[in-house]
Order: sequence, then structure tokens, then C-alpha cells
Amino acid sequence: MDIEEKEIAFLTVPFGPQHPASGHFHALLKVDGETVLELEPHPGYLHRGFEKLMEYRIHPQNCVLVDRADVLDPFSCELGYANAVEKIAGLEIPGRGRYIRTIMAELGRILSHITWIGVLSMVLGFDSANKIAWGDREKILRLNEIATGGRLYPCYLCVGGVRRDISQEFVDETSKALDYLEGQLSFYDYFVFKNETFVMRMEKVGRMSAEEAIDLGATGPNLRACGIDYDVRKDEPYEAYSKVKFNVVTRGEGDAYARSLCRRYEIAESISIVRQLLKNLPDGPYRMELSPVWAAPEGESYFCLESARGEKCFHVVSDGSPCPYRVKIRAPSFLHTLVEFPYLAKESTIADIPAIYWSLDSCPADMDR
Amino acid sequence: MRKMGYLSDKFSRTFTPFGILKNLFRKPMTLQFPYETLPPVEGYRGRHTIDLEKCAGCFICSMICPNKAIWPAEFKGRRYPQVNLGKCCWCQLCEEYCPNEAIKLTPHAMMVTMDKESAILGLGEEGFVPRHQ
Amino acid sequence: MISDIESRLKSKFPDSLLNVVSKDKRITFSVKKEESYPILSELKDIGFNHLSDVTAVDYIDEQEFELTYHLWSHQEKIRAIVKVRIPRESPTVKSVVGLWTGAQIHEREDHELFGINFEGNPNLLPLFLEDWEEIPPFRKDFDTRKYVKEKYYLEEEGYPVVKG
Amino acid sequence: MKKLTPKVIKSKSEARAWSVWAINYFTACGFMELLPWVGSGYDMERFGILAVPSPRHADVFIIAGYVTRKAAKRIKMIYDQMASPKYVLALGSCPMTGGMYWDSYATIKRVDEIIPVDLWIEGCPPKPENIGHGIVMAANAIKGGLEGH
Repeated sequence: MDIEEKEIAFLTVPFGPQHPASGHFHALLKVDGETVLELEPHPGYLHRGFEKLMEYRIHPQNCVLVDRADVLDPFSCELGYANAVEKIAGLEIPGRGRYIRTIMAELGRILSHITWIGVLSMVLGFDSANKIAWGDREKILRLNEIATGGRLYPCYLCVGGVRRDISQEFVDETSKALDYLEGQLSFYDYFVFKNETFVMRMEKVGRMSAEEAIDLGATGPNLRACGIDYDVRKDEPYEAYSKVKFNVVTRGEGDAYARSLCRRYEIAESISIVRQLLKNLPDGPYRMELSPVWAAPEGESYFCLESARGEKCFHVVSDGSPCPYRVKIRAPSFLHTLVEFPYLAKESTIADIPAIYWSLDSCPADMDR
Repeated sequence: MRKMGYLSDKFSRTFTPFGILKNLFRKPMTLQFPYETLPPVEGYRGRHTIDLEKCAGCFICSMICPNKAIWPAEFKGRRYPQVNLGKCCWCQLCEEYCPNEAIKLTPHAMMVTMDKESAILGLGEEGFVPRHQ
Repeated sequence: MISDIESRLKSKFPDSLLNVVSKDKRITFSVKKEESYPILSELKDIGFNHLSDVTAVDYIDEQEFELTYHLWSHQEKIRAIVKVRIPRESPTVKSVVGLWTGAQIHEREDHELFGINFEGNPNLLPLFLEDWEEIPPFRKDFDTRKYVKEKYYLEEEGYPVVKG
Repeated sequence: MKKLTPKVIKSKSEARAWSVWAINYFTACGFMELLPWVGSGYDMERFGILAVPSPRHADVFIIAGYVTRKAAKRIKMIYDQMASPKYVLALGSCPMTGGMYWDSYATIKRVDEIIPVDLWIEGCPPKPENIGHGIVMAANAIKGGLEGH
């Protein structure tokens, strides 16, 4: 029988929700031998319909609900929602509230990047670095607990400022934790990022050029690894970012190793940002007094911020009632997992799939919302 | 010759004697759970307490609760808010919106149950009576 | 800069840009349904190469959907927000997958959660929900609390006791 | 130094109590509070709990948060593949009564409609110390003869 007539059937390998490296996300790999021909993503395991639920709740309840949208970097969601609503109403937050929000946003970025180091090394089978990284993130969660009273979900923001003031004890604990983490960074350098097996696993894997990254809608460290310095903190400064000096980390290669280095140097940047903020923290009120059932005036606003994963935007439409009329969350992981990952997975081997997936640092809860 | 990488000396020598010695005498990172735990933080949002005298029975707390975890319950002829920990999300909105600070969140966070009914905090003399073991 | 972008757009499409607002590095305007695709491809040639989001808002009392395209240009660091109104009965609009590949997944999500179909989008399969029978859930006439009460809760009076 | 007494395994249930293997399928946001337990913060391997990828070797299924309808099918499938004395530990208030997403069209309101649950740990998500309290309680209960399903 002639080979050509017979339709070649390819094996489809499930990269399932119960795979240790996949998080809660399912993908079907069309495989020819070792190389992956095509990857078909199936999200939806963590879809709770956030945007529908937020239309039934008033703004304080939404501020509490919305930080469950992204599990690895909860504070960026709260920050986005509160700022979007404040932009509609044109509220001006007192100076101290701005500084506290920026400090907590940067601590959330450090927390998310350290958790990412842990997950990436677990996925690559590098268990000792995973145990150490997941032991280190306790320091930041401890700061969350002292400042906001909640460990993972701070529930710390409300429209008009912050719900609690930060104490001097928090300032001392933060500087101690930051010194410890700076020492750990050099440890991660020699233990993870310069490790021979790690570099060989990550180099030239999942490479995309600058034009491809822009066309696919990549943002955040994935885009900056391709050489484009798009950082919302620099281009559309919000909160207190215009008062701090920091530089945007970019690399040129665009492969998985460049993305890892981008995130590693961003931790160092965030540590220096928090130190600058703590040094000149203004006094005064940290919250505007608004009525309990405060209603935003009629209007629409689109607020973008730089979360740990990329550009996270909130499009809030308000019709004058205490509940928002429509909220749309632009989740960066949505593009990383459902557009970039299938593009990068083509012509890669099955063994590289977890390395590519977690070098894009996409959080399944953030993807499904 | 292996191509030089991005950082200065790309491949660190994983066998670094001083590194091993430094780690040998470092305190272990793991806390032996039942004997050592991190001290609780006094501002932590844990289980609720209620001051029966201060409570005016206005039920603002049950209206503001995003998860509808606070329901009215009878106790000695008067209706008081009763918290169902199975629904609560510990967001402290009830404490913030209570006009005369009757309901408060304490840093107590040990809440483990075998059956679901004991998640509902019963009403007792000095406020909520947890029914856990 | 933002003024020459505005003038270039106005010269190309003299009468189809409605209520243009250009303020602090953002240009916002709304467009009729027919001219949405040519204007968007013109914006892409100008330099708006990053499509941040395609948002659908359901104005049920005006029986219209409003699609908002959020664009960002990496060179000029300017954001463009284009609004398109489409009727609610048979919501169809030309897909922009040809201009930005990232738009494919945004449109697929809007298709599943709002029921808007985009001509030219190859893959509009369901994304989040498996075997969903009701109307698209994010529409305003789908009440999630009523749906949940019938499906999961017996009665709302005291504790919502769950069925079964 | 603590007195290091050799651990003498007296009965079958005690042996089962100190080698409860958890399946490596952590559903939702509770997993972020399990990281100190899986990692080196509190290290659950001191209690004999190992995160095992395959359901055939697992004894306990940790439901770490809300359960959507799409995930419920997979959870049911995995639960049926687990070996017979199996236990279920549910973290947080979402599996118990729907918690945060009580009015969401996509989540399951009570997990014990799908699989029988032995131990509930409240918290949103629960603190690691709270989970530790639950683990110690579960181990004592199993040692005391708690028969799984």
C-alpha cells in the first residue's frame, strides 16, 4: 500500500490539568515522534466569571473580591480596580496612601517572582532550589501579614486610599527582609541562574523575535526579553512611580533564559524601589473619607498598570450606581498561555514544553479570571 | 570552546567549598511545626468575636458581607448576627462598617472541623462560642 | 505626536471620526460599524502595533453592544481607544485577526461570553465553559443569581440549603 | 535538644497515619498556602506526606479551593482512581458552601456532592499553621482508626 494515500495519524499527548508541570491548565500536543507539531490549549478550569460577579457588588466588596483574580500577584488586581474607579470619579489620593500602595505593589512583584523561581525549578526537576525559593517567600508574606492582616490576599485597598496605616514595625521588618532577600539573590545567581544544567535547559528554548512578540501581544518580562523596553511604570507612570528612580531591565535574545534573567534583575530593581519609597515616606492622611455606599459618577475609564506578569488593564464602565456597570480585566497571562505558548511550542520537543510554559510565567487563575 | 554566555562567568563551579561550609552552619529553614511556629501577628484577621451589649441589632454587617456569611439568630429573646465561618472570607468589612464596633476579628486562626455544622459560630454569654474540638 | 496622528486620520477619513478626544497621550474616538476595519488597519500602519484588549460592553437598554479596541504604539508611547457600536440582535463585525494575531483569542472570548461573532476569525470554539446551554453568560439579561438559585440552592429564606 | 525517641509503629492504622501520600493536583488558590508545606517552610514530608503525581499511589486528595464545573469532572475521575483507604481534605470556605463565589454560574457550591470530604479547614485561604493543625488532627484521627472511603 502506498504510503502517501494513507492519512498519517499523529499522536496527541495530553499536557493535562493533573500534570505536575502544567498548573491547572490543559493542552493537547499533536506530536510527531519527539517534536511537537501543534499545541491546542484548553483553559477554563479556574473560570469563575469574575467580571459578571463584580456587576452585583458595590465597590468595597469588589475591592475584596478582585484580588482573588490573580493568585500569584494579588495586589496588582486591587490596585488596578481601585485606580480605575478613582479615575472615573477624578479622586486625588493623599500622598501617603500613594506611597503605601506603591510599596505593596513592589512587594507583590518580588513575591510573585520568587514564587516563580520556585515553580520553574520544580518544573525543571531542580527540587532543592524549589524548596529554598518557597521557603524564602515567607518573608514577604510575613510583611503582608504585619501591614494588612491578611497573608496571601491583602484585601488592603479601598476606593480612596488604603484601609490601614503601616506602622514603624513594618518599616523595620521590611528593611530587614529586603537585606535578607538581596543576599539570597546572589545565592540564586550561583545556585540557579548560573547553574550549568539550568542554562542548558533554558538557552535557545522558546525563542521569539521582537516583531513576533509584539504581534502576539506579549507584555511584561516576556516582551522586555526581546529587547523592547515597554514598561507601564515608565511610560504611563501611576501612583508614586514618577518619584522613584529605576531602570527597565531588557535583554535581547528573547529565549527562555533571557526571560528568566529579566525577572531576576527585576527583583533587584524592585528591592531598590521599595528602599527609596521607605526612605521618603510622607506623613499625613492615608485614606479619603467616602460614604459607605459611595457611587462613582457616570463614566468610563481604562487604567493600565505593570503587574508581575505584564500589562494588566482594567476597563471599568460606571452608570452612577454603587455597582460598576461592566468591568473588563486585561490579564497578561491570557495572552501568554493561549497565544504565545502555542506559537513557541511549535517545533519544540516534549521535554521543553514545561520549560517554555513556566518561562512565560503565566498564572492559570489570572488567565481564566 | 564553549561559547561564553550572558553573565560574566557563565557556568559556576557547583562545588564551592566555602559555600558548603557557609550552609553547613546555617540555621535550618524548616520550622518543626507542632513545637515551633511563627508568633501570630496582632493585626491578623482571624475568627470573629461579638460584644452583645454593644450590638444594636442593625445588621449592617450582614448587608455589607460579600459572601452573605452573617445571618440573624435568636439569643435570649433578641436577634444577634451569627457568623458562618464556612462562608466568610475574612475581609473585615463587617468590623469596618459596624457603627458601634460590636463585631471584631481576632488573630485566632485555628479553625479545623470534621463536620460542616460546627463551622457556624454559636452565640454564647461572652459572644461567639466556637464549637470546634 | 498625537496631533499629527489626529490630523492624518482626519484627512484619510474626514467624516467618520465621531467625538474625538485627545488628552494626555491618549486618543479616543468612536467609529461606525462599516468603517471599523479600514480605520483599524490605518491605525496599524500609523504604528499602533500592540493590541492591548478588545472589550465588549452590553448596553441592554439601547439594544447595542459596544466593542472597544485598545491599541498602544511602542514608538510614540501613545494609546488609542476605538469604540464601535454594533446592534444586539445579530452582532457581527469584521475580525481584526489579520492585523494582530493576538486579537484571535480576545475575539474568541467575546464570542463565547457575549455571542458576538467575528467574520474571518478561523477558530471561535468555546473557550472557558464546557457544554453550556443557556445564553452567553456575560449578557445583561442572564441573571447569574437567579440561575444559581435554581440550579444549586433549594430556598433562600434561611440558610441557602443546597439541593440533593 | 528534643529527646529523640525511636518511633515504634504499633498498629496498621498508625503505619497508615504517618505515610499519607497527597496527590499532586492542587486545584485552586489554596495551593499558594500549601507552598510552605510542600516547600521548606514547614515541610510536610516530616509528617510522611509526599506530593505524588499519580492517583494510584495517593491516599489523600487535598481540595485546595473553589471547584469549577469543568474541574469537577476531572476531580471525580481522579478520586475514583485512588486506592481504597482514601481521605479528602478541603481547604477554605469555597468547597464547603461556595464561599466567595456563591453566586457564580461556573463553580460547584458544595464539594461533598461530588466526593465525600473528611476534614474541612477554614480560612480564605487558611494559614499554614491552620493547615498544620489540620494535618496533625488528621494524622491522629487516622491513627485512632478513622476509616477512609
